[in-house]
Amino acid sequence: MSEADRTSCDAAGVVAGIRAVAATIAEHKVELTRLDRDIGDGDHGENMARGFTAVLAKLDAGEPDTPSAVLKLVASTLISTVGGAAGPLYGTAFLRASTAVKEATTLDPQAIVTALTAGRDGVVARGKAELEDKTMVDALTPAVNAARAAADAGGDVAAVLRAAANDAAMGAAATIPLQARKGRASYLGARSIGHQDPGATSTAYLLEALAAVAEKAP
Amino acid sequence: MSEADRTSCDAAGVVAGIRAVAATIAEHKVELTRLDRDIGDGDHGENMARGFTAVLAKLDAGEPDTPSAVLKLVASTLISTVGGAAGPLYGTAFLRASTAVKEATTLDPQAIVTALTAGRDGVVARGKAELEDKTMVDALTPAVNAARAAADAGGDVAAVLRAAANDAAMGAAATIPLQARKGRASYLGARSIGHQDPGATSTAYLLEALAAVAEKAP
Amino acid sequence: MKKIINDPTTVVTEALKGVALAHADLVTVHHDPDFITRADGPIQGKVAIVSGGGSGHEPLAGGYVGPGGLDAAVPGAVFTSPTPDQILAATQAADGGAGVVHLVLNYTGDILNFETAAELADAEDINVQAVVIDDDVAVKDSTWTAGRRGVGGAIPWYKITCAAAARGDDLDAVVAISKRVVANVRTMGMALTPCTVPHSGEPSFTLAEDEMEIGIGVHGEPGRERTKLTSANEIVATLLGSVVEDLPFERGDNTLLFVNGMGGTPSIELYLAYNAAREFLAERGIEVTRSLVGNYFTSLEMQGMSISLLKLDDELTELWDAPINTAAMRRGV
Amino acid sequence: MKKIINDPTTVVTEALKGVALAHADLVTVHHDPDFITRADGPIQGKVAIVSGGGSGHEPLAGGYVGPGGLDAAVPGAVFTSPTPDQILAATQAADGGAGVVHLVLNYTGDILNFETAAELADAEDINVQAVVIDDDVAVKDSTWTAGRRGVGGAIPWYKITCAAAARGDDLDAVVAISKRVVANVRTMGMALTPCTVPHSGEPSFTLAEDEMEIGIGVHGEPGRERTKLTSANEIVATLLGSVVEDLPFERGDNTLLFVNGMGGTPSIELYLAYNAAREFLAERGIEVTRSLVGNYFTSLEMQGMSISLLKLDDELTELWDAPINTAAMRRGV
Ligand SMILES: Nc1ncnc2c1ncn2[C@@H]1O[C@H](COP(=O)(O)OP(=O)(O)O)[C@@H](O)[C@H]1O
Ligand SMILES: Nc1ncnc2c1ncn2[C@@H]1O[C@H](COP(=O)(O)OP(=O)(O)O)[C@@H](O)[C@H]1O
Ligand SMILES: [Mg+2]
Ligand SMILES: [Mg+2]
Ligand SMILES: [Mg+2]
Ligand SMILES: [Mg+2]
Repeated sequence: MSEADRTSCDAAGVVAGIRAVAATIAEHKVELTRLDRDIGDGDHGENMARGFTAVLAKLDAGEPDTPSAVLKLVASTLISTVGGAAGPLYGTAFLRASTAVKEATTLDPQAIVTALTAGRDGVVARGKAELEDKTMVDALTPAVNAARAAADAGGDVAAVLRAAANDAAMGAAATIPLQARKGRASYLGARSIGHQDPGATSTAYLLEALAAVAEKAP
Repeated sequence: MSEADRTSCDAAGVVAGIRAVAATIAEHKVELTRLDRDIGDGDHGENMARGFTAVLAKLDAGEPDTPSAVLKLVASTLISTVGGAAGPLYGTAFLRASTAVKEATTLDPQAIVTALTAGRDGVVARGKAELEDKTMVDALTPAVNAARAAADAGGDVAAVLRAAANDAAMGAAATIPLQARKGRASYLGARSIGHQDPGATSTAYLLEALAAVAEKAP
Repeated sequence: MKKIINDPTTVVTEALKGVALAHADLVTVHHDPDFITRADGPIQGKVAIVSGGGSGHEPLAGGYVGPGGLDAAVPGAVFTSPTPDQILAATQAADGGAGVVHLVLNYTGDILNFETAAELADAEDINVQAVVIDDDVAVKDSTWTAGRRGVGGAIPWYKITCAAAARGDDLDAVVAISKRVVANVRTMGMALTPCTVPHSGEPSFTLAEDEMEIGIGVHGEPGRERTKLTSANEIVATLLGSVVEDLPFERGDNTLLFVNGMGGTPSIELYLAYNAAREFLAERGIEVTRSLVGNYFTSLEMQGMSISLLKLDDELTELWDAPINTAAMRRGV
Repeated sequence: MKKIINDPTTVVTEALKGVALAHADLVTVHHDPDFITRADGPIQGKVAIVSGGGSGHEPLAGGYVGPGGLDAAVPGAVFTSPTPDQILAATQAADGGAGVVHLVLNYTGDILNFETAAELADAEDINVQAVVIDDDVAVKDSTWTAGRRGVGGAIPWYKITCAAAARGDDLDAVVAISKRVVANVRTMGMALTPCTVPHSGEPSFTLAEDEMEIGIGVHGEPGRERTKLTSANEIVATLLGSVVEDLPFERGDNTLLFVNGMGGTPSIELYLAYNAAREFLAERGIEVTRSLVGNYFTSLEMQGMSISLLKLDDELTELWDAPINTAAMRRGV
């Protein structure tokens, strides 16, 4: 099997997911940059697109053969090409996810929850953001919780990722009324209110792409 | 007599004329600067206004008692405060005019023609501009010619200055279709065509102010 | 977007090539990963100083590489902190065996990327210590923000930290001096116009013809408040008022006054503002014993300025006066 | 008009006060009439070098006053040449008994005012010789114009002329060197945006978002032609193409390449353009042996650049390399 399916996902499936993520990020590059211009420095879309373009190039040069190795490739590529706050944070997330599923040749729903949780924990460990600080954590934490609930309820891979994606999107939208307390947007104080956090938004797009790929799998 | 009259003009009359010039220049400062912005560097109005403001201050501190001394005061003040091309050119004009009427206690129509001619010759000597080079010479030379004709025809002071002012104004307007060959506007080549020369315009305003004062004299 | 560029994605690379060609006597530019080192480095036995950050702040940081200045600088993409592999490579290239100081400006991205690089350098047995500057009084320093930004104060901080290393101080001593500068410098900035990041193509914010932004950062982030454009004297009073009050600076203090242009401000305005700043400080009895005026830490073509004040003691003054030979700052050599 | 100023009529005076306070070690600023002299001058027995022009071109000319640089600079109102009494006072203050060279940029106003000042100085028994620079290839040099303008080439011209005086050349020798620079330097400029003279309050011209002005002068005068904004490589080819063809510069020539910012251009763009210029010259076999990149002769906040090329021989190179200690240029001291 070379695609994610409903009960588990192998290395090729993870690659397909990452390719979809790259496409989504490219598609939303301008929007992410615009969001970052409102409350940051206007580079988030460009940073993420640069990173995932590099990831695609690496994958084209040779696809690793375990899910963990794919995630590690993504991690190291993002760390060395994205820069800014998002580079080390997403890099750490993928690195921790990779480590968390090190032995698995395919990822079942529980493994996906494990990977997501480890990724979120990595972001929190590096960035020290709490919920409602108006960061990507506000998309990641609802996503992790929803994924766990879906997996515990017996959901398949697609169901788990769908739950994660939906709640990430809600989490991203819910950053709008918040005042930023971490990252560049925090400099704005109350003026950060009324804008959606770019990092939370890219997290939501990323999970949406993974969910969509999983749903399309046979 | 403390004002210009119809047959001659004493020191006080020259002072009255210069004060009127200062007022006119101040009034047209923005317009002169705008003309200079089109084909120069946008400072002619400011330069002239700075100079004549300084002249007023000098006159307030004490009015010289011969026409020549008044003209010399104007010359040295313009030279030391205007800068740019206009400063030395107008300065030289007033200096040569002053020298040309050195002995006179009042200026009759022929003396006025002598002063105007000397002033124009001074500008040409310093700036080397020929007619139709699109400079103040294009206002000065018609003014000198008209003044001479008026004086030769027996015109009084007011008539001489009126003739000079009218032809200076026509000369200034006639610079519009010309291509500049001297001064900053010459850098523009053919793009200087279609704009009125700022220096010719200030010359026309200057003579208009003198004529108006002479006409109002009893 | 009006810029003298060929392609928004290659601006930094092409500019780095220009730097390499224009300053071959002072610096060596490395590519993939990108970093800049002293042409005569590494200096064995000297503590090496490495800094960096997003591009677009030129001459920061490559313009300060050279004898008496930085040993290496790491340019990120425009307004984006550099990546750990760049920082690691620069750290390795600069290391002269006496340890390396990372001078990090306080932005989440810079902190995270330099942290990762330091861990990696540690694994290579390079002794790295980081010092972080956060001199921007426009930002509230509290647990509820990412902390104050590192802004204009970075220039005297670079100069003095590097001079300590150049005179032979060991790693701990250099770090101590560096932290003393951080403790004694404060800055606040303002902008008349925004700037446009090349790949974005849109201004970072918009300001009406009669508006200015007070408390601006150096990345085109909007500032603390938007107000009507006022006179130079009032702007200076707003910026310096916050700066003086914060440390606080007091009557009789000796200081370095630094009026920094944001890239698009003509120096006639900077000197005019400097004059206003001197009057402001003179009224308060604060002595200005050293000065710097110019575009030293910029935000692309942004028009505006920041004012920094550094409390000087004899040692900091001596280190400020010490020789430096770099593209952007040169004296005594 | 967005500027950090108090009053359009006092901009130059206030900025001069700032210069005096910021650079008291290098220069003395005199008022009424306004001029700037070396703090350690006049230097007895040395040929004195005096230059000046309108303000708004900072660091020209006051930023080049100091040891190895000018003995005096005379700032006019913004974009307006100084008056003869200013120039005379500066000439008298700079004179060290070995004669004075007036370095005059070719503009009608500057020529006329410096001419008058030289006559007045002559009457005071000061031996003054004027050298005029007219390096701007954008202007047709013919009897039908005021001649070419003096633009960016003035910077290497200042440096080299002043170095000749500093090494002890007599008046004739200094003048000869100075004229050799004029004969060997050519420049052309362009602008992306206009600038606004403070007292005028209006931009000197307007350019659409996709337009640039080629052959611009340094006073906000419109240029030779208005074209669509193109790439840095194409802009450089247009400017340098005209420059190289004019002298002409030839394969094997050693040159100084100077990329000058108009005041509002960030240095990342200047270095990018410098890189493009190096490629352009390399293709033609023209060697670049010395370089200068930065905002050295500006037009207020105008965005744009000029490119100058100076053909170097050994002596000019040595004089370029000689020490100078001024606010805007410093090396070897
Ligand atoms: N301390 C943090 N913890 C978690 N996420 C953060 C933190 N700081 C910033 N972020 C996220 O990073 C995003 C900005 O990323 P990006 O624009 O690429 O980097 P930079 O802010 O350095 O320009 C923010 O929208 C936010 O979601
Ligand atoms: N060589 C010249 N001879 C006569 N008049 C000249 C000459 N050059 C310039 N002018 C006049 O000077 C005017 C410009 O004056 P002004 O703007 O004050 O000086 P600048 O050109 O130095 O900025 C021009 O409009 C023109 O009439
Ligand atoms: Mg950002
Ligand atoms: Mg003018
Ligand atoms: Mg960034
Ligand atoms: Mg002028």
